[in-house]
Amino acid sequence: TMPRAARAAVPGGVLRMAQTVPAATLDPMKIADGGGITTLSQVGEYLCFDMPNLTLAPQLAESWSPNKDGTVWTFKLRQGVKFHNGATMTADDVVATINRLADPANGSNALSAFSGVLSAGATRKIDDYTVEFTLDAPNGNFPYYLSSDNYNAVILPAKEGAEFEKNWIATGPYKYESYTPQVGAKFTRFDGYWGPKAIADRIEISYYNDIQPQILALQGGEVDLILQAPVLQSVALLNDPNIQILTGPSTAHEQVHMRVDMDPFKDARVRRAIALCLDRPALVNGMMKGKAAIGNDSPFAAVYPSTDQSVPQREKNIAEAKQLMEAAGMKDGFEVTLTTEDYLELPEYAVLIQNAVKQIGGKITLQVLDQGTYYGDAVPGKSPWLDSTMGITDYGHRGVPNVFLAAPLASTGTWNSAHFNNPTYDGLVASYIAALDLEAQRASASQIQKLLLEETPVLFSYFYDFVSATKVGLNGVIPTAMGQIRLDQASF
Amino acid sequence: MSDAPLPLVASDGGAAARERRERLRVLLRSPTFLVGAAIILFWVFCALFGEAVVPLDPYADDMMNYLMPPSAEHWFGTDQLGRDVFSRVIVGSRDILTVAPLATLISTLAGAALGLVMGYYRGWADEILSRVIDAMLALPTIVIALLALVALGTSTITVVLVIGFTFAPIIAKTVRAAVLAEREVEYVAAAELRRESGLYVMFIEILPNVAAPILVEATIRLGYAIFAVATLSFIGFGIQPPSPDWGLSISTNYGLLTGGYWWTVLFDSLAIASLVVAVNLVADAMQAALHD
Amino acid sequence: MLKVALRRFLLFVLTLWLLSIIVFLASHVLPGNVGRAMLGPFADPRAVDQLNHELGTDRPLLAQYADWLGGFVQGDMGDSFAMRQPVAPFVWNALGNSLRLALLALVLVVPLGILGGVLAALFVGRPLDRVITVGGLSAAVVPEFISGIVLILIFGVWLKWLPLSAAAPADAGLLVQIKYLLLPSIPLVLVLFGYIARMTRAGMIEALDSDYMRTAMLKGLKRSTAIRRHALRNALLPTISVVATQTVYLLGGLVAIEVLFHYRGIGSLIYTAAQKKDFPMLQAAVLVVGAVFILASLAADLIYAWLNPRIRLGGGE
Amino acid sequence: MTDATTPALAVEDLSVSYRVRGGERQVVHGVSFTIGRGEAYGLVGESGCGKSTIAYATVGYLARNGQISGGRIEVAGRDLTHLSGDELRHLRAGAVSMVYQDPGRALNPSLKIGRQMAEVYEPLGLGRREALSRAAEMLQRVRIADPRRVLDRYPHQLSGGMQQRVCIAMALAINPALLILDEPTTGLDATVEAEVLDLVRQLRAEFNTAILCISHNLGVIATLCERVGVLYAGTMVEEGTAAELFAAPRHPYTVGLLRCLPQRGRRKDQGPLDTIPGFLPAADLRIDGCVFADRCALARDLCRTTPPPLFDLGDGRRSRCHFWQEAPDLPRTEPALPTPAPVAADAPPLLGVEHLSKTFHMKGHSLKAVHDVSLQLKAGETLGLVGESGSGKTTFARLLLGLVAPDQEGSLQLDGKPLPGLLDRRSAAEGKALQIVFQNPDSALNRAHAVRRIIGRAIGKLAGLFGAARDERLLELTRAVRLPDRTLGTKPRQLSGGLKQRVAIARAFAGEPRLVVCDEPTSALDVSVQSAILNLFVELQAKRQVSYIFISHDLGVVRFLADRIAVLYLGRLMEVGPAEQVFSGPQHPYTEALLSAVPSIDGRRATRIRLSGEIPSASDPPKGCVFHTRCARKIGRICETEEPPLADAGPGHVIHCHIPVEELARLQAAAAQESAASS
Ligand SMILES: Nc1ncnc2c1ncn2[C@@H]1O[C@H](COP(=O)(O)OP(=O)(O)OP(=O)(O)O)[C@@H](O)[C@H]1O
Ligand SMILES: Nc1ncnc2c1ncn2[C@@H]1O[C@H](COP(=O)(O)OP(=O)(O)OP(=O)(O)O)[C@@H](O)[C@H]1O
Ligand SMILES: [Mg+2]
Ligand SMILES: [Mg+2]
Repeated sequence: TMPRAARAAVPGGVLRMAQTVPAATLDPMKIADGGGITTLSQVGEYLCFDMPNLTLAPQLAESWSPNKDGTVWTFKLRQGVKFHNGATMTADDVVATINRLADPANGSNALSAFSGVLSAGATRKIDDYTVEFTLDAPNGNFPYYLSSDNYNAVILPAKEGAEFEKNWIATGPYKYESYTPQVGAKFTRFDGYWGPKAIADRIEISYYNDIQPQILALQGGEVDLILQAPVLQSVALLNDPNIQILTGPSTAHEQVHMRVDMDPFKDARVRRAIALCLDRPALVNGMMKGKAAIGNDSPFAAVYPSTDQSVPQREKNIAEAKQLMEAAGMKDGFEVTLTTEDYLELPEYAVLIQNAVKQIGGKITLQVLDQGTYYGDAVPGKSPWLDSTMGITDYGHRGVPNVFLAAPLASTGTWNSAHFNNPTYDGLVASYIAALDLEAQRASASQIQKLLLEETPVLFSYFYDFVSATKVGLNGVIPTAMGQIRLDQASF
Repeated sequence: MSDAPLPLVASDGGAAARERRERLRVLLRSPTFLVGAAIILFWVFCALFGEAVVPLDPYADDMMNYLMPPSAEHWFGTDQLGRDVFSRVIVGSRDILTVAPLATLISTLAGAALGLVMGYYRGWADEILSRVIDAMLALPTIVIALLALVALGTSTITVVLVIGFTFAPIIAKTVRAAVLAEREVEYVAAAELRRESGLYVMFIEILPNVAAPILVEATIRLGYAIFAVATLSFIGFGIQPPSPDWGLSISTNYGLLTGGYWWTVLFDSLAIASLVVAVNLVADAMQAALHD
Repeated sequence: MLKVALRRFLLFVLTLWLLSIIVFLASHVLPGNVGRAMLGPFADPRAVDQLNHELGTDRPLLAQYADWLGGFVQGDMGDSFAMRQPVAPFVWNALGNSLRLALLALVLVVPLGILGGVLAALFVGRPLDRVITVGGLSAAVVPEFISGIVLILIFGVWLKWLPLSAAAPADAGLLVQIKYLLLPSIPLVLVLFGYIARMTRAGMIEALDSDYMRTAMLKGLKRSTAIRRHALRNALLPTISVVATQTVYLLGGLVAIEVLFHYRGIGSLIYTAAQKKDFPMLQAAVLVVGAVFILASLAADLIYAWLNPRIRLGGGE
Repeated sequence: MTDATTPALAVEDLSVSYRVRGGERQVVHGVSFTIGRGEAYGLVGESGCGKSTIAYATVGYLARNGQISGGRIEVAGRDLTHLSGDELRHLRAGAVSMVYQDPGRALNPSLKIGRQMAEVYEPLGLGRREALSRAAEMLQRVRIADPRRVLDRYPHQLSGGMQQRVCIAMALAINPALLILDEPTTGLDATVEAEVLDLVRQLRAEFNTAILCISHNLGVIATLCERVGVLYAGTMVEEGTAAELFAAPRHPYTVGLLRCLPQRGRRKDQGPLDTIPGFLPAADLRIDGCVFADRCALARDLCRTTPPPLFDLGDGRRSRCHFWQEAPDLPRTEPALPTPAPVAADAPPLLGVEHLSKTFHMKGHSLKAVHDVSLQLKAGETLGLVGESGSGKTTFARLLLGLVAPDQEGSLQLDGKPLPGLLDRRSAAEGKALQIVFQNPDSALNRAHAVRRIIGRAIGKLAGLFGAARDERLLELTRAVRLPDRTLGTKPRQLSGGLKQRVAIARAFAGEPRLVVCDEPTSALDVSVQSAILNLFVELQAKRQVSYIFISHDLGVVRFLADRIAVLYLGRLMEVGPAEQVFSGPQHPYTEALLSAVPSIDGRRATRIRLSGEIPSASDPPKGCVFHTRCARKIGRICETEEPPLADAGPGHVIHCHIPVEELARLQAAAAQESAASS
């Protein structure tokens, strides 16, 4: 692609983006899907912004710091930030926004992120531009919880925030022009923006039911970019000379859980044997067309700064796998049903696992459910996701591995489909989360990584990139793996 | 009265038996029937024995050779996981040829029974059922199927049941009309004069006489069942991955068309088209032979 | 005639009511957790309960039905679960779009189908007849998304003559709109052509073989005159009902085509509502489709009766 | 136009064939005949012998798969087989026209009569108003009282008789040289038929049009035509003037056909009717000799090897028989059979019917199909039931059988004991005592079942016999109805109409019924088959002492079979009495009209008692005497206001009429004298 400075950006013009229809309303407190996040990210901003390289950039906060044990965090706010209605943003707005999100009575979508971290009323104004957060437990990565990573945490005016959908008042480089549910949204440049003014006059988002029509629209020239192009569905774009592909690292991945409390996976050797069957480079280069990074059966993706890169990578080794099986008394193989959802490449991935496990005599029956059925009521006993012996679940990007470490793997984790119950692990995770500096984090990470390699309750064989596609010549687009997209500095 | 031996049959010897054979011969000689039957037989064969005869394992992946264009090794090219499209198209007939005929069977059995009862007994039950059926027929099949599948969840069994019970009213309506006409025919009155039970009259007296239209209707429904299953699979409510089913393959791959990977979609499309057309050609020929 | 119309109208209301029960029951057979479906698996249970209560899905079924029907009768179709706003504008907008597409398809296919059917009947048994009937049958039974894909490939991707999506820009004029709708309407034309041609052909053959046609010919009329005056009129009567019954397919049965061409018709509305389990939206859209169908067949019946003196004027003296 | 000496129609050596499933099926074989100007020519023959085919060939309108494979047809001197499309149109527009069966379908249902009639004048270049006024004139000439009103009607708003008049008016409007009538009265009631035939006779005189009349009904031909050709299997077997041909036939087929008819007051106790054994040969069967040889009692070797030529017998008579001289002495085929013993006058009644009514309730109105009918039937007796179509005959039969529920007030008795109205409530014995033989054996027999099963099941259910006993009974029964054993394994459709009706009769007799209702059991059959079935009924009655209720619109048949006759009109009983008395009179005026409407073969007929007007609707019957709207002997207001009383006209003979019986007898005797004098 062209270097950014090759051509001076010409102000003006319209950028047209395709996105999947928002699944629900655009109340920042409630949104939970790509369509909503993307739309919202045109007008809304966070205290800090999780950049594509997973480092936090200041946005509405200029700086932040923890107390000694990481239980209290203090954020210094940016001055001179104007809301779209002309009011100036102050600590009152931040406090109101965050408290609203943390209050269970509001049924906010951020509840699950804040639970055990930040309670309602724990946010306090120190002065007009300083806010203090008192945590439920020590947390070294707390700023990520207030960053774009926690996409609900858009800072809204204290007063009008509760009825955001009326006129969409926030602080972003674009302001609301119109929104037609299911059809699209339009935004115009906000001239009172605190940072560099946006280049394009307007942004137009068109909603599509599916990714395929988005691809057609991009290729047909009806839109300028697609924010999120799952690799398997957008192969058609990869070799189109009129299209440029933006690839960003992400920690999104597919978890293959194996229930440690059920046959045939009670024996960790069986779980390891299965892990040894996978040809991870082939998965990444073949199925994922190179748009992924190899995983090492723990949530610690290589992009996380805290990951211990020295832990040896697990590689395909059928001989060893067979030995393990024999040692576990399962020389003749096993039979199991692999349940998953019909989403992205999961069915294909399931087929590949099915084929791979054949090498050690594993006979896998596939059961692909629609998403709703797969997750069921999301409580044990009413959810194939949490009940199946073996399953694959898609996990979206997280800027820090905390959620990945706790919810699906900790013994108290609410998404623990593997039913993994290991006190050592729980302890390691607690110390990781509490660790305030990278060194300490990495030390815990290393131990976790090794423990998980040994136990292997869940396969993490790759972390897939965040892929966006634009017309050739469109520069300055900043997509995040979380689903936000900054277009203010984008232009042809 | 003459005791001279009476010739057995109406005008020419063995006329009716000959006529039936004639009908069959007409059917067997009708090019539409032959073409249709040949295609159906081909696909049935593929569904039954496809896995044994295909050149390559339709499920085996070859991740580094994905999306290869047709070649000597892969006649129809390979798909995203490097699987052989030709083998997959051949084997892909299995699910649709299980689901659609099963659904048709259910709808025919249920529809015929319902239609017989409604047409024979008439009365208020028929009146109410007719209204309900009319109400259901006010909706397109796909919409009813969607409605039901959303409620019940998508799986092969629910698809069979939903399509089966969606088509049942249509068949019931056809059968009812036939039975209404048939029950006025005097052999029914003769049976009633013998005090035959309702079941006997419906199933032994009337059913054989409406069997031909039921058969034709069932064949037509089979065509629609294939149509419906393919469409449902295409929109994600039919046969579920990882089946090599045609509609499903098209659904996963049609986005690749603009990338020039036409072979991942074209052959499946042709397969569906050939199968529905074949079934309908057969139905058409049967109908023509009946009304000849 | 008036009495007939009134009777039919009462029947229409009854059928609609039955339809509402079917639709409502279908969306409530399984006690799914609507809030969970809306918010997704990773949402906090507290948020889910909160939403369920807001939506009223925790109330008894009968109360929900009564509420829903009561609202419907007063023109309130309810609020979408997903959008949290009234569904009516979505439904009417989608219906309008579908009507536009249906209208174009009908405008194209009705004359073509009738012409095809008449030609086939006039040349019955000859090659032209075989081509029209077998070709029409084949076109009619191939799922429309298949022909749609092929058309996209040819006209949209390779030749680049027609846009790939059916949604014209908001400010487009009539011609531009037609240009956008052309590609999606062709599969529908293909599907309907067979039906209409077939009905017309059957009616025409019957009319051509009829005694009154013979009477006309034996009066010494020209064949073309006799066909025009005697055969055509009676032959086309059944075609009216075919066209009417096909509206149900055109309005609502086009899920696949609308998905394929990214068209916001009622079919794709139903599809997305189904995907998201947005029951109020689903119910309203389905009910409207049913109502339109029943209305169309009502209209067809009345037109039929009006064109057919035997029904219009009732029995003998 | 050619001069008046050229014949209106000359058919020479005409052969016609149809393409059927790739093969050619010749159905007309070298037929020749000529019709002079103004002459009426009749073609008779049983169904399928090619009558209509010849008619359509004559107007150049064969079915799409038909073609003239030989010979020529000249209409008014022009060879039809060599005409171009336009010339053919001109011919149709000016020289030849046609009227056929089922006028309801001959008219376009969606155009007004006026429009359709005006079209006739279109090829002549007349304007619309002119054409309409000519049409009105034409309607007047076919005796339509209010032509303007009729012109403004749609066909379905007219009765069958009216429709046929419109068709005739349309056909005659161009004053054609030749008018073809193909079964012009088939399907119409006898009374309407008589009217139409009268009309055609009068119009022929007025228009001087030549007529080709086609019918299977010998009476119709005899009434209308001067010369007659007899067709058999697509071949002309005999030709001659109507009077001579019917009086002294010269071909065994014609002889047999005439003997089959129960004519001239023939009754069952005078011995069986003659029959023609065997069946019409298949159209595509190649026959070396005479087409009739297989069924001919005179046939010898010559007949089977050499086709006979059409012998000219002089006086315009021709016969295609090698032994035409012997034809009048054709041996009788029927041996004498036992005839039923006359029913004793004091025999106890088998069935009693008291005030039986049936009202059908339909949307918006109700219809009394049977109204207050009372009568009695003795064991072994045959009651003939006659009346026009829609008079309630079938409904009455179904009431007796319990297939439809009677209205509350009436009652039935079997052997003096009350008989429940509905089949479900009857005991097993009562149920099997009453059985029926339907009109159409095609629909009466389940086409999916084999004959053995059809009869066997009836034996099982009605006689309660199973296993060997049933098989024995089955054989006994099939022999009794003269059904060849080998038919048992076949399905009904493989059997001819006559055999099918025998199966139906066997089924009806499976449980030794006391009373068999026969609802027009022979009207779907050809004459030659009908006689054998009638003989069978007589034989069975003689052997089994069964009673019949015999419904028929053919008075000859009824007279042959019935001991007593009941006449129905609009569901009301007009007259019941011993058969001979009902036929000889005094009669109810309606009976009188029915009898006089029957066309007879000898061409003589009583002065017609014309029934004016249409049959009133059964859902809105006239007040008083329901027949008063059409009665030729109506005496005044009393007929319109009061229901007529029961008048006793002899032992067991009652008439519902305001006219006293003696007065009726006097009037009718006078009328008979008058007609004898006029003929
Ligand atoms: N279009 C046709 N195609 C084939 N066979 C035909 C066709 N029309 C008539 N036939 C056959 O030709 C023979 C003569 O038929 P036609 O209608 O002339 O007889 P018909 O004497 O008028 O009989 P009916 O008294 O039943 O009207 C019959 O065997 C009939 O089955
Ligand atoms: N099931 C019915 N419902 C309503 N009306 C009926 C029904 N059956 C018969 N009718 C009417 O009752 C009257 C008598 O009919 P029925 O069939 O008994 O006459 P029919 O004398 O047997 O006539 P045909 O000589 O035509 O057989 C007719 O007007 C007929 O339309
Ligand atoms: Mg005929
Ligand atoms: Mg009758």
